Amino acid sequence: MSSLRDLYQELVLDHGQRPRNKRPIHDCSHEKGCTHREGYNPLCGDKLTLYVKSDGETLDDLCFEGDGCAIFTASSSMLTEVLKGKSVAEVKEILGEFLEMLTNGEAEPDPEGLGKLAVFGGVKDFPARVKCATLPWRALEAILASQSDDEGTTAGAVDSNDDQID
Amino acid sequence: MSSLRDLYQELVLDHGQRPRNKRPIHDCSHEKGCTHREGYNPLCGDKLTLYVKSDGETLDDLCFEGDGCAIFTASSSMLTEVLKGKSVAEVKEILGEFLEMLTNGEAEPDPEGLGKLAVFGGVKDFPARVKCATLPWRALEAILASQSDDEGTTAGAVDSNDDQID
Amino acid sequence: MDPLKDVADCRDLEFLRQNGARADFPLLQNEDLVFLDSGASAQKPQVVLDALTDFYRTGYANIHRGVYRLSQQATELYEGARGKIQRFLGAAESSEIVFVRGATEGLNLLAHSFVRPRVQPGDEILITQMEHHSNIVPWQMLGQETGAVLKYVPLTGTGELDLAALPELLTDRTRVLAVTHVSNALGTINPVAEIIRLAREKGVPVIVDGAQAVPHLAVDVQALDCDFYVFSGHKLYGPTGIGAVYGKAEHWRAMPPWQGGGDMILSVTMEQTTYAEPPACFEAGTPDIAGAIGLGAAIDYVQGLGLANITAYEQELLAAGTEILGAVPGLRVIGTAADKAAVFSFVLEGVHPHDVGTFLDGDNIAVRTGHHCAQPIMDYFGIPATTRASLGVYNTAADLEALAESLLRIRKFFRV
Amino acid sequence: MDPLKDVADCRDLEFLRQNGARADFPLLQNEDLVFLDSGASAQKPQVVLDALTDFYRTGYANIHRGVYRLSQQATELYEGARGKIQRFLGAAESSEIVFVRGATEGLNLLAHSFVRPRVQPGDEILITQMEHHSNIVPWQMLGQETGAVLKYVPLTGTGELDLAALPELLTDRTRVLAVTHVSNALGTINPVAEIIRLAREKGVPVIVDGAQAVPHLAVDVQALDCDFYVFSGHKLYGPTGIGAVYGKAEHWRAMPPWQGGGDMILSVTMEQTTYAEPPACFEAGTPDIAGAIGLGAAIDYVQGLGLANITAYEQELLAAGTEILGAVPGLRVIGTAADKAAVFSFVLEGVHPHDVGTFLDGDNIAVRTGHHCAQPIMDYFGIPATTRASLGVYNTAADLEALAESLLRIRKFFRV
Ligand SMILES: Cc1ncc(COP(=O)(O)O)c(C=O)c1O
Ligand SMILES: Cc1ncc(COP(=O)(O)O)c(C=O)c1O
Ligand code: FES
Ligand code: FES
Repeated sequence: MSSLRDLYQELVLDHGQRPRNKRPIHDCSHEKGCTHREGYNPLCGDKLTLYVKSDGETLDDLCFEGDGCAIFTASSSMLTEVLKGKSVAEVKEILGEFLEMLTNGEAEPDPEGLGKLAVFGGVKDFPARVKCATLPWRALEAILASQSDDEGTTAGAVDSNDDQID
Repeated sequence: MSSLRDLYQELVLDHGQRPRNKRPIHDCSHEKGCTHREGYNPLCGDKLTLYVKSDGETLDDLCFEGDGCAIFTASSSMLTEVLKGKSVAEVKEILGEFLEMLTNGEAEPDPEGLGKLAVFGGVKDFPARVKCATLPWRALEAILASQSDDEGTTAGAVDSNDDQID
Repeated sequence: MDPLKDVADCRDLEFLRQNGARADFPLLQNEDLVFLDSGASAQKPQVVLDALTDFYRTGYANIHRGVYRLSQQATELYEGARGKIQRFLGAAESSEIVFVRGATEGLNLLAHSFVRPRVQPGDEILITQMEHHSNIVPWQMLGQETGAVLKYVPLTGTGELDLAALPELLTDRTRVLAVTHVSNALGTINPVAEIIRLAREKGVPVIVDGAQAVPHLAVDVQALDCDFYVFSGHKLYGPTGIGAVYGKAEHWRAMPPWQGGGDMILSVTMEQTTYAEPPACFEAGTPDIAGAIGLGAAIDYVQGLGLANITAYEQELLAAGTEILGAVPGLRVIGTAADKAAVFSFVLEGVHPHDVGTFLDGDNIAVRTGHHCAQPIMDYFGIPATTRASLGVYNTAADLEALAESLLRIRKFFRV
Repeated sequence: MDPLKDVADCRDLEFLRQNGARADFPLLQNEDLVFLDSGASAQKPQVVLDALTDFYRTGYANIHRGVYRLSQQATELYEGARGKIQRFLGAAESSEIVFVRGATEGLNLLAHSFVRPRVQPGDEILITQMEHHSNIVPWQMLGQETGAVLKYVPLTGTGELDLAALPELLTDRTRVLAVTHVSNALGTINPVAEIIRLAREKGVPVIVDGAQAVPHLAVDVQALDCDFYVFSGHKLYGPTGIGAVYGKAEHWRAMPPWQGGGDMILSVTMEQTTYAEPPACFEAGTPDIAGAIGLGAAIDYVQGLGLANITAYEQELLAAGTEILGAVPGLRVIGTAADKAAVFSFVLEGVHPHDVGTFLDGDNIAVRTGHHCAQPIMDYFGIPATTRASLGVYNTAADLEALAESLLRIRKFFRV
């Protein structure tokens, strides 16, 4: 077992305790270029709502609401911070790498591409906590998918049920 | 385990192979002083019909129909033979003793009272076969009960489900 | 040879006070492990494992219809286990005991075979806000199917049932009351005798979910006068896959079967089926024969310790733990009923229960974190989850001290 | 040390031809016992017992919701067993496998969750006259509840299905066909691939009861293209209390759950429940965790022998036994299909099957006597019962010779 320090690195503790961009966007609607999506972790009952403002090219603003564990909070916070201002293409790449790092049992994480998000690499060794880290990313994935479908704001929630390392 | 010879005593083999009184009473009805009852052994699917003619005091005629194992056939055959001509009171006593011998784990059989029916004493050591021996007796029990209720011919069947030595 | 066999024979409260019954449990010979998750499932004593392997090694056969001795002996062992459960629960007859996979299957069986035929649209099924999902979801499903309405006895701030609300909730449309004997999430021991008396006055039958009670308290179903009582073997130091439902004979006799198959029939033709008598007609197919025998051994085991001793010992642990955990700053126990089992459900200010759980695991302390399959309780207390330490006969005050020390380190680690 | 560990490692057909796999089975170290009742339930190899006790001794915890390692490891073992079943049956995904108590519960689950929502009064459920009661009674019950009509594919004199009758029986009202892969009472191996093809043409989904098939033949559910496949662990050298249902993912996803409880939900409020994804939503409550792990070990065991070797060896026993029993005067084998498993169901002229069974037991030969939970077959052949010798990997031709000799003595004893 990896040590708890690998799981709760300084950055995680910091963002877990003082999350950035933890606020709602009240008038989030398709017309205003805003999409939001709920995420739910059935293992613990924690919920989040992720808000993304985008012109279809760049993610101009990201923020979230919801209370959960330190890993969930840190992951949500760092997601919003790191991705703000990035292009949709860049975001998709980071998203893919992040999920790969946490859910592919074999893959060697490639911390270079992920920058400071690589602090979540240690979560893989704590299978019960993988969903905590992936939850906001699954919500983001759903938002991006709905935008390529050009559906705009979508109802429904995602759960990160699939994020299991066997 | 008792030997098979205790179970299949000469008399049992004989009655099993050449059953006495194996015939139906075709016009069996209350008016004619005749009662019949079916018995069913769910363990094997064997069925019997027992017919009793009685004036309420004495059992004037007993016979049976149905195919089953040697023990079932011998028990049915000997029942009809031994009880014919006996008073209802005598029959009830024998019935009680017979069932006691086979179903009461503790009781020491009292072969005296049962006469040649005591050959079935060995069945007790073969729990899976107890129902074979008791089946016609349970049918008789039901007939006697229905007669004391003065209900006459009754429908329905008995099964000797309760005859289990634990 | 085997260190486990050296256990003292004198099994009384003093015996438990020495070191719990830890020596009886092979898995707990790992001395580093502090196991505080018996509410989810208990560890197994060697005698239960022996019962399983002895059966498979020397007495195994399918039951009921075998004419050969091995099968008859297996049948006797299986039916003997039913008899043990009968005596354990104080039931009148062994045929009042039906084997099921566990409490969940038992409650589903009752929903289907006992309650479903009794409810009409608008009828009421009464449960409580303290139930495990297994005693909620079957009733919600039945309600959806039949139009019956699900009502809840509310909670109080201490995690007890608000019994003042009960009389009004027992209406002339109430068809059944299903209530847990002991809450898995809070430890609350409900006054089921009293509840049953109130329900009885209104003619409402009562199903008691005893999953969390039988490992900790002596139960007498005839004294309680409940209609049904369900429990799981795996929480009672028995194997997984087996549990039992007690029901009054008159109910079983009047109930339609649920699952169909072998061993529950008297005869089958292509046109129709005649069912066997209870309990057989409620046990379709080959049952978990070894599981039943293992559960019988588990019952022998707890009776060897003595339910009264177990209760007394665990109450001492509850008192000790309340003090020990009381010394941890920022710790709030959820569920502070006057009458409760040795369960500590708590939140630690500033640290999410799952972070607590992961950290405790790092210290080899096994607790459960989450909603404990009792989300309505969490909703009531306005929290998503708790950390729960639930105790069994093998625990000691030292386990609770280890827990408290680890919690203090957690506060440091997370800087609260 | 342990004589059982000395077994040769080279496990091929030659290995089986030496002395069967008897050495692997603790109970069969009793050399006097001739065990010929594997159709009712198979004996257990040491490796299965080890899997159970190892789990309880070193890895036991409840699964799914635990944040601590013991619980996660238990979850991995449990889900690992699911994966073994997936590969054993050739399923596409492990989530297509649902754990149940056994074939009976599996068929009841399908009756409730798959078929019930599809049938209207007058619709038809097609089974065969060769089914075990577990594949008859659930459909009779469903028919009574819904007004659906139960139809039967008839038998032929050799105990095969009359396939000529099948096309007409598959009408546009047929909602499902449920058929056994191998008959427990006769040994007949049904041409299920062919049957499924015919049903598929009419758009009728097919449920295969594989309880008597998986111990004897390699099964590939994707090659068969069946919709569901059910089996019991205890007949496959695994523990009691566990079995599995394979179903196509698209079916599971569209089916409502059956039993409600813990672990099958995403969230529960007092008002409503959101269910988890398959397979979780079909596994309410704590499952038989140890049983699943034991079943996984049993699958490893038979795969270690090799299904092809098992089939080949048992077919040799079938041929040998047909000859050996053919020499017993007055013996008539019931069920003489061209393609059959190593099962001998027979009647002995002049001696009732139960007298045969009791006598054989006196010679320490364990057979089953009766209707084998398949009364419609008995009705077809106009007999109340048969004596059945059903074989497993541990049997040898010597067992069949012992049987034949005892049968000759029976004829003398009963003077026929
Ligand atoms: C109070 C209560 N009821 C029912 C259950 C369900 O038991 P099982 O999962 O063994 O079916 C549990 C198990 O956690 C419980 O605590
Ligand atoms: C063909 C067949 N189907 C179903 C079953 C039922 O299996 P179980 O009793 O394990 O549920 C059996 C068991 O005898 C069988 O032989
Ligand atoms: S524990 Fe709920 S998201 Fe981490
Ligand atoms: S075997 Fe059927 S009555 Fe004896």
